[in-house]
Amino acid sequence: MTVLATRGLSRRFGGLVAVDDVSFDVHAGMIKALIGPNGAGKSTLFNLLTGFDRPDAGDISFLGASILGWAPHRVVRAGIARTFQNTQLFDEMTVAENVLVGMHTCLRAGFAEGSLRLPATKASERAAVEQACRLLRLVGADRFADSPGADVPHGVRRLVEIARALASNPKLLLLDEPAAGLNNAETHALATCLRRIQADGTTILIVEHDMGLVMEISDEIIVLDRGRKIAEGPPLLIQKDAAVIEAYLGEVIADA
Amino acid sequence: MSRRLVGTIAPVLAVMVVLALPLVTTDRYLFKVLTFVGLNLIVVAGLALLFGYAGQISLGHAAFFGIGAYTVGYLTADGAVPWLIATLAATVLAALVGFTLALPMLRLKGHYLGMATLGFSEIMTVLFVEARGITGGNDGLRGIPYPVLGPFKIATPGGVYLLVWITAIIVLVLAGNLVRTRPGRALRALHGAELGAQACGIDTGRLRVQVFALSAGLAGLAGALYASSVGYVSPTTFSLEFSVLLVAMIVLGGTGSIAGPVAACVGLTLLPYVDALIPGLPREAVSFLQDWEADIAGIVMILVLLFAPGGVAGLIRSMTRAGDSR
Amino acid sequence: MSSSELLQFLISGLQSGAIYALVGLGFTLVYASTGIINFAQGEFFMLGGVLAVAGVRIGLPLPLAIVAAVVISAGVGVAMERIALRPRRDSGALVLIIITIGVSMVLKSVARHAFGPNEMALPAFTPGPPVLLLGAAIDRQVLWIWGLTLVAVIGLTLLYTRTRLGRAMRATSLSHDAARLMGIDTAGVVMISFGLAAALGALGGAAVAPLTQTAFDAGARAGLKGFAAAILGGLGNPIAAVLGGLVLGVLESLSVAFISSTYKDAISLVLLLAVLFLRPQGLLGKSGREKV
Amino acid sequence: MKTRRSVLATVLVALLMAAALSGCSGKGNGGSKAGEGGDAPYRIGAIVSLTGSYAGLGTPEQKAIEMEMKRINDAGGINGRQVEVIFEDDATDPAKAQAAVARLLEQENVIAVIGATGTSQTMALRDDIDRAGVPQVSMAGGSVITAEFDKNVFQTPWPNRIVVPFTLRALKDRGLVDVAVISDTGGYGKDGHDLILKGATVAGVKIVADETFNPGDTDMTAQLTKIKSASPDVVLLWNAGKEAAIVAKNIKQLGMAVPLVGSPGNGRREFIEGAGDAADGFRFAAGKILVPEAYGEGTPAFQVAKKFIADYSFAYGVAPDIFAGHAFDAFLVVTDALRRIEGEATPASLRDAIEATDGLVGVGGTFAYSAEDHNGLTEEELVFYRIEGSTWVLDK
Repeated sequence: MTVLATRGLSRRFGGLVAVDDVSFDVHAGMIKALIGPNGAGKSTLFNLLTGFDRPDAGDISFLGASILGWAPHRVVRAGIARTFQNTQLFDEMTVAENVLVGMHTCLRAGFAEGSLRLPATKASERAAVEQACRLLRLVGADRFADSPGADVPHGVRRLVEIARALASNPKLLLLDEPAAGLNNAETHALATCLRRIQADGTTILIVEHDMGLVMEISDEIIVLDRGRKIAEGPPLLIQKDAAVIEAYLGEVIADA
Repeated sequence: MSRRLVGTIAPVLAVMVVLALPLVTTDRYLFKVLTFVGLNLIVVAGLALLFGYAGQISLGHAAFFGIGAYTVGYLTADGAVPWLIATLAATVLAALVGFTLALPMLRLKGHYLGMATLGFSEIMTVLFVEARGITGGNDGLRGIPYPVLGPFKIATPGGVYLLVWITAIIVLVLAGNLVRTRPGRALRALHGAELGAQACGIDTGRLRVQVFALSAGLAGLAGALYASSVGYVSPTTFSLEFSVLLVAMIVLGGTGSIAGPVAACVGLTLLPYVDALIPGLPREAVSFLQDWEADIAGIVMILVLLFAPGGVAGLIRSMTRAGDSR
Repeated sequence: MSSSELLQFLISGLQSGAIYALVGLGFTLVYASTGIINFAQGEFFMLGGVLAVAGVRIGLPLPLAIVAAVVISAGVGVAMERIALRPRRDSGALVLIIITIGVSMVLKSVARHAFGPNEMALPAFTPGPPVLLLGAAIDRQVLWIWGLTLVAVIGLTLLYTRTRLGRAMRATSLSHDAARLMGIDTAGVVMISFGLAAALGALGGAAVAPLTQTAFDAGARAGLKGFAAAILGGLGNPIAAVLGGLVLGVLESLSVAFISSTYKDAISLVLLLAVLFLRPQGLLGKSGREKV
Repeated sequence: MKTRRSVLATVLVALLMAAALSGCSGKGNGGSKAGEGGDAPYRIGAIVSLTGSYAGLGTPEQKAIEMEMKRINDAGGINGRQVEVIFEDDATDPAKAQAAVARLLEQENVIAVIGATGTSQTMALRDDIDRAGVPQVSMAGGSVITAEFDKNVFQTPWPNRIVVPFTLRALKDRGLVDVAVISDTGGYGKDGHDLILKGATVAGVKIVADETFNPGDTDMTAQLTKIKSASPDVVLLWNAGKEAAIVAKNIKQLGMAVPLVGSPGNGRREFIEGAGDAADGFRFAAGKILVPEAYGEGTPAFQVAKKFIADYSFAYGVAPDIFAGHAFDAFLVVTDALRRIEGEATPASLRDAIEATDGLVGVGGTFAYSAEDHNGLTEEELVFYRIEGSTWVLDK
């Protein structure tokens, strides 16, 4: 089953074409990676998919229905959650509260119920706190549950964002460079965690620079270069693709 | 004694002190001054949500206060409309105006939002003066009747004091509940990182409008109670200075807190009356305090923020943190 | 309406507008280097006026009294930054803004203690009959105000584009951290901006006093209009502040001419709100994230 | 942590309130004792605007009252008792004025209230004044104060409803029939403006232009350009603030040859200083205090005014303005009534005594209150002034 499909997606900023006629599908239950050199348009594509930006052309459909032009909060409600390359944690709230905010779409209480604190509200709040703790354990950030967001180390911020994104119970999870700033052991733990999320039935689309991690976990890879899709396929094929090697892998090797 | 126990007992105790005051004294002056405190508390509760939690500045809440006051003044004159209905109407009207204003203001941030709310407030001041058929113009509305609840006429400063404070306490309890549940978290998220909030499925635009309308409604409610308790409404009360003072209460109290602004509100509202509230001050000291009131208020504001940039709430937070580590 | 009348309305608008612009410039200067709105800016306008009058009263020649008023006000501005703001410069814009409100209350009140509650008059810089232009009359003092506004804009633009200090100020406005890394003394830049803003406000106050008289409470309204001017133009750019001020002044004057003098403030504010709703960053402002 | 925070805050609130409580009840008791003693001083409350926008009016008012209080007490007081005036600053805010009157009545047990400086502040006191039955003598000029009659409320300035018809008739007498009105949107200006429009036909003048400005405006050339195009015989200005000088200067700037006439609120030295030579020829109606000779030399009124001006100038180094005069009169009205009371002075007997005031010569005129008229002045007390050579002369 196709969870997410884009057709001819384009986005221009002035003269620069950031995303150029990109079409791809994400199938249910897979981990799909989106890679490409810096400035390839990966984050722009993420913004288009989640409603933070509007494409100039093309269509996005989620579970068969178009979500083109939807506001971000509607996209989340539909079942797509994301993290950011520059983490967007709520610094003045504790880590646990951050995850609770992620549950916004799953909880009901509005201004009236919240201020009256009816028994039903209290009960659902208690359940929500338990769920938040579970999610934090899942990503391995539970020991920071009571720290303010501002005090959390950089790598952990990404994990907390993952937990927060999971809190909305998404069918599709979009992760923007989750491994940046993690050491080897942490990256390994992240990989395990992502597999567990996948096993729970959540589809994942991931932007990542850590090729080791990408090759280890992804079922399929899309390669973007200067806004265009230059390759798509399973990791082994991508590794051998001449265009990819020229555009991207060479650069990585040069860097290393 | 456990902290939890203290946490329950202290507010209950404070509420009891507030409610028992009319049994201890009959001083009308004291009641009037404390009524002002209670009225400001109602506005501050809304502003703490809007500004302290959601980070949306408003330099125009005096205008909503005024809308509430004039609505009650106009409706209850000659007993045309029952007090309770008039008060509710005033609250709803202020909230509606806030709602309507918030829709186009959604796009504004920071100083620009400050200017827009300030501009709205100045426009309302012109209307308060010019719409003489409703507001009485510069002469104001006089003889606004005391609150009447069914068969009870609340016609003493003590009674009005109780009414206002009970309202304030209810509002504060509700606000305190709110910030600990889903909508309150959403407000704090909005302030913390707007992109993050949107990514959590929060409709930030709608939330902004909601909290603005809510805080405008609370300001309207306070204004309505002001009109009934003071009995006289005139345009000079709803000034920019009042709006600025309210914002100052939030910052001095500390953003992201209800308790802090409450303490700052009590302090700042009582400051001009301090000469009358301290027993046995010599006449010279009283006139000195009156003369230098603005200087003292300004210096207090500067000093508090110089030594406690997080306001009262920040101060208490750091005190408890120090206590915890010991 | 005859063309000379229309011209007179325009001149009238540009006259008030230039006053708003002078105060607005101070707002924008401080905003550019700190990202905060200095609510005490209006009080420097007041200080310039009352100090100049005080100088004349103790027998100083008018030019000297004005220079003294400007220098003292700049000193007050610098002192305000050093004493009340610098210790808290890392605390976020909000705290700083409320501190400036506190400073404004103190300055206004101290001025009342020092100079009394009554309005004070300052002699015109160059007395004489008004200058006639195509049938419209312009007070000589207004020419001074226009001249000062022009000099201030040109001076600030040159400062920003041609001098090291100006480049340092612009770098500071973009990012304090980056500026510090580039070896810029950001604390010094902020202090100089406050001094400059205070001096500019005071100069405006002294230039306006012969027209309107001045008093301890002249700052609040001037501050309000100047703030509106800076916002209308778009914060952070001297030309924008001047444009905002002039537009605001002309709007007011034209509402008197064509609609109603009673509602002129309301009309200009409604238009200001409309502009903000359409262009949330002001007429010349660049869209982008704000520091609050 | 959160509970701890709210605990501390609530305790803080409770403490502040407890302090307030002990403060007030303590003071309240002290006050009531002082009010009852046989030789204790008469306690009179005065609510003036010492800060805020009316600070320029309230300050001379306080000075005039303090000066007179000292004079009376030095001379042995009234009926052998000293007079004590308790001042409250209302900061030009009606709500503060109301709190202030509650304090004066509750804690200080005053037998009369002088004040307030402004009309809004005066009106805000009414409910408390009525409930306590304490007489109030206002120094504000708003017509509403005595037009909306209250048996406890008196007024010393000439309200607009007396001055406006007088001024309009003076215009008509001088052949200035086409009148352009310019007024501010404050209470005083608006009150005058309405009365001018209402009274024009009766007085036989025609309103050809009607413009306003806001207190604090810095330029009125736009309004005056409109007025100029209506070619009036006279511009009638109604306000009390510093903007008057701007209007005068703007008229001169625009080269308008039309005469400018103002209100009693313009009878201030600051206007002459501010307008400079543009003030020359400015005319306005006011009481005779500005040129006491108007009373006729040797008359009692002349002597009262002369003495007040001399005393005030001696005490404070500047000549009194009309606001100081209104305050002098308010204090005089109260102290004069106190002298006339036989037996124990109570608020009620004092009120009756004030209402019985008849032929009391103050600096603003000769006061004669009655059960219907609590303003007590007539047009007889007004004269028309012209500014000439930086001073006031009578305009016959």
